[in-house]
Amino acid sequence: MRVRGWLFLVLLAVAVGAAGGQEARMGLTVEDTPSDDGRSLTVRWDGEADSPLDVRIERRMRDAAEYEIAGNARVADGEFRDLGLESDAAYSYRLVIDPEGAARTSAPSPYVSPQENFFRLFRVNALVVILLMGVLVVGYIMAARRGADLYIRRIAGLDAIDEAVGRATEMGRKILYVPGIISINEPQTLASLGILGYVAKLTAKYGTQLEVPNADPLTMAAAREIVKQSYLEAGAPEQFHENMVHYITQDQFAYAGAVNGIMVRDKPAANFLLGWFAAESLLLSETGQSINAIQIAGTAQVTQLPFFVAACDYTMLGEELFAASAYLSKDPLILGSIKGQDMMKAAILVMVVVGVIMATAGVQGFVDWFTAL
Amino acid sequence: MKRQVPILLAIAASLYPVIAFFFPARGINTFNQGLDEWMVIIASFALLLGIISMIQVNLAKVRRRAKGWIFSVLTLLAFAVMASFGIFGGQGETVLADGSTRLEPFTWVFQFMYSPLQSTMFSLLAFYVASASYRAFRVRNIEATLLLIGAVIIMIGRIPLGKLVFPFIPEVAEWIMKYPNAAAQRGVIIGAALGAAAMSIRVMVGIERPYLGKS
Amino acid sequence: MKWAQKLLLVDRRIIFLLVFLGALIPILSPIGLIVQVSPPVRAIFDRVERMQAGDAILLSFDYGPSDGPELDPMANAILRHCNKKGIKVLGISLFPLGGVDMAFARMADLTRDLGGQNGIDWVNLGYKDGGQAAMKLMGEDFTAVFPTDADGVPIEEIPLMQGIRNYGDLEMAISLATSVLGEWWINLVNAQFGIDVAVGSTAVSAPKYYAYVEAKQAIGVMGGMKGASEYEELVERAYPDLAGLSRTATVGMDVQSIVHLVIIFFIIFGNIMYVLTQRTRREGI
Amino acid sequence: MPVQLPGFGEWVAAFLTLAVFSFLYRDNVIYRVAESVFAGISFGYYVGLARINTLQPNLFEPLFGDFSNHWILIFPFVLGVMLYLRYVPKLAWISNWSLAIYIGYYIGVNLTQRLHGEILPQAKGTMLPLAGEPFGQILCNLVVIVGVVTVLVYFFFSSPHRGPLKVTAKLGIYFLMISFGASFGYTVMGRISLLIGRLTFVVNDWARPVVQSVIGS
Repeated sequence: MRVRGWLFLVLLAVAVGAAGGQEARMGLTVEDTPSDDGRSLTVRWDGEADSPLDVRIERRMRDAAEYEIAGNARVADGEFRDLGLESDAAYSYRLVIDPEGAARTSAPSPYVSPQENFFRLFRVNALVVILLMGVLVVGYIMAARRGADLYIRRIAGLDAIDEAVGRATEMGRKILYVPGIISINEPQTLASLGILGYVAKLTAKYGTQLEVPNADPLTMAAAREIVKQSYLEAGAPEQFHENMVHYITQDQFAYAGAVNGIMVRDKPAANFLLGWFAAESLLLSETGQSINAIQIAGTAQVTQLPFFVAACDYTMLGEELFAASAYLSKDPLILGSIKGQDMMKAAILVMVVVGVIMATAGVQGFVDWFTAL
Repeated sequence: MKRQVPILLAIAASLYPVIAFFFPARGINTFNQGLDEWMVIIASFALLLGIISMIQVNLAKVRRRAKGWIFSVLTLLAFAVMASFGIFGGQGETVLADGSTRLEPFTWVFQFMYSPLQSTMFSLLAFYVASASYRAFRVRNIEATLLLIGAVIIMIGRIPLGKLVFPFIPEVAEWIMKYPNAAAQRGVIIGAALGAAAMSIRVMVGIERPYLGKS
Repeated sequence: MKWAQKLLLVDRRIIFLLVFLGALIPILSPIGLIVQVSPPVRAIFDRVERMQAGDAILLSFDYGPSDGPELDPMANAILRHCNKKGIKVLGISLFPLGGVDMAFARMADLTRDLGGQNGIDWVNLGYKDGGQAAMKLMGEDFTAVFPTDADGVPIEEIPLMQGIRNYGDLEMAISLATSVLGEWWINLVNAQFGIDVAVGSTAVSAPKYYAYVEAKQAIGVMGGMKGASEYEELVERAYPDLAGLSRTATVGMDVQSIVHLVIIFFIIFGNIMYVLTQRTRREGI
Repeated sequence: MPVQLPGFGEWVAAFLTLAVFSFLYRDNVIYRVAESVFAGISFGYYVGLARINTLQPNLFEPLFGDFSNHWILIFPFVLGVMLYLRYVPKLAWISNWSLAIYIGYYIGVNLTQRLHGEILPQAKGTMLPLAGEPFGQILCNLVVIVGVVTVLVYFFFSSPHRGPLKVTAKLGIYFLMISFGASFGYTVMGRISLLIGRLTFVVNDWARPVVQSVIGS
């Protein structure tokens, strides 16, 4: 019985091979996908580039009764990556060309098991960049710790801060400080809080009123701590109240509505709009404009910069916000990291220039390395 | 304990996704996937963290009878009503016994109160954009003039009428968007990405500790 | 020229009034102007057009009601296009403020207009917190993020979800995005999982997405109501039988034309007055 | 055709819409009512949203419905609740633990996302050939390369902007200004769309039916 069964299969295979000719396998190969967690296989076939047909890829686990659909592709693709498999199991594949029409089925492939790999080789470019950045930033931080003198140029707009506080003091009006609308896991929020510390020291020194409305509870807690600390350092702790830094709501527009209300009711002499902003940027800055406040803005949200540039007196563009914060903080460690970041920028510039030369010379390999996936 | 533990936790939590990004081993990946699932849940709790602050701030105003305290009462009331719809009710529509549908109260308030408020606040920008462009786009200096030229070309190029008056202007507008604009945006994107990455590294080595309530 | 100086300081409320009228009049009586299609929108249309019946895409409703006027028409146009081609649509939302309601409303429109069926032609998996965490997790397993759809039906019981496990089983992801979510779809999902990503963005973000499209990180971008009207135009050209359905974005273009003209008028007016005042100042010195 | 008056919902929505618009003229009590209600509802919405969409299906149902398979979810549950201890002064330090994990995780994700998903491909997108293509395209490529390089030079903080650096940085600023102008112009459109949305609602869903029923057509 057993032998006869084998014979039958062999005969059938020969018959199918003869009938289907070369088409039977269609160049079907199945391999382990490199650099993965051992849960995918890559299926390849002879992809005739101009074929308009579809192909359905079917898989069968060893000992399973039936084929199941792994996915669909086009014959022209020549490749399909089947994800989400079990790594100990073995799979066999077959192709169904033009499943909606003639539905020609290929012979099945041998069984293959997905293998687990150690490292995602195709992400080596990211590793290089992360290591380079890490070495530069940490290196300069360590240099700063050893007392190296790190130069950062003065940012335009910083002088305006003192001027704005001075004007508010003369006019006897308050200063409104908006630290953006999101939480402290956003770098821009932290940069803004650094500048807030400086502003609060000035207002403490001159006895000017300061108000900091918040859209995020964590940012509020941090802002309150910083303002308190600044008043303490400026020797005017009696002027600090908790209510200077208060919370409104998480919703961006409800927040903007409320801050606009504060602006038109209290008419602050100066508005600081520094941090992460979305559409409320112009809602706030135009209202501030209408009450003739001096406005100092800054964000790395490139989509909001045009509005700040149009409606504010001074705008810190993108990275300038980070640099300004580091500059004012005078914290050598943070200055060091800004320096490291600057060096990384120089490295990228060099890479871009080399890349342009390579591309011009027709050496595509260098360029492609940047997004090998 | 109060300072060291959070610093260590933050360093570990920040390194893990980076390690999983490079090393596909199943043990690492499975835990990383678990971590992703956890974060979805923790983010939900974090989203609501402001409630207590909001209630505290408004209650304090009412208690002090501060100027405009009545508006704080209104805020608290609106919050209580909407939150209870959200906690005890559902979302979308319910089908009634007679086959007709009725909006859940939560969705009703969303549709007829929240959504118009949000949209209208947002639409004020149409007016502000007009008044800001009137003021800002002057031939004061080279920078302002470039700002003006960019804005006017795109504004004319993006409307159907523009093509009727200047047939080539949509192409010019598209060219500006595709080349000079994309180049400048790219410069800012790279710069901002570097800023964010440097900040991440500062947190990873523990010099920046936003989770301790100070920066 | 004192009068020029005075005119220069025109009350903002006069500008507000003219903008208001410029928007109101075309709404009361539409004009009907022609739409010109731009390449980044055509690229998205062509990508969808190349798909086959039975393919599936992910449509992420990453916006709330306030952005509805810009992004709703895109959702409608894409859903109709997919419906015509027999492409399945998985709707999700990662934007907290009403994204899930936007998805419900648009899919209800589809069912009303073209008879698309929930669970077969489309599914609304609902909203999830966590942003990047959710995006990463969907690269492994949808059910880990969305154990049920937005109505509470378990994923295993939804016919459309059969054979769809993660991004690998989808043709592309389209994010209709406000805020930073559209960028994450590009720099996280496309970068790490390789799935094609297209973004329908609000007009304000569109200039930024051009940088991503040019770097081939995204297939294309639809910017604001103009982008939506272009997609509407393309869909209608390809499928004339859809012509009877509403084209909100295209109607909106009339209003935009008028208001743009109002603003351009003010800019030109402001500059003339400005040059006049500058001249007097110089002569005065 | 009998004219149907707008429903209660439309009246409420129209009132709130006009209340916010009234701020354009000047601040007033009606605007303040809308502003306060808005602040309250927005937070209430978040509460419902988190409960219905995430906490219920991803936490409570698996945890309490099928505890033995999902007991691990106790951890995020506890970590989430721990965040709120910051409002208990004596225990606030514990909340920093979960905050540290929460912030740390997103910081880590951000690092790879920014460097791998943004810097690498954006740098690559700038490496354009300056030969072997039609002359027009080469000029366009040159514009992109010069634009990116000069903007990056503008953001260089380590040395003062003097000499050639000053000229390059100035060119960078010009690129930024054209781009900002273009973005602004592009945006005007979007902002008008929002206004169109609101006006269409007020006119078609509310005012038109009201006027028609008053006239009695």
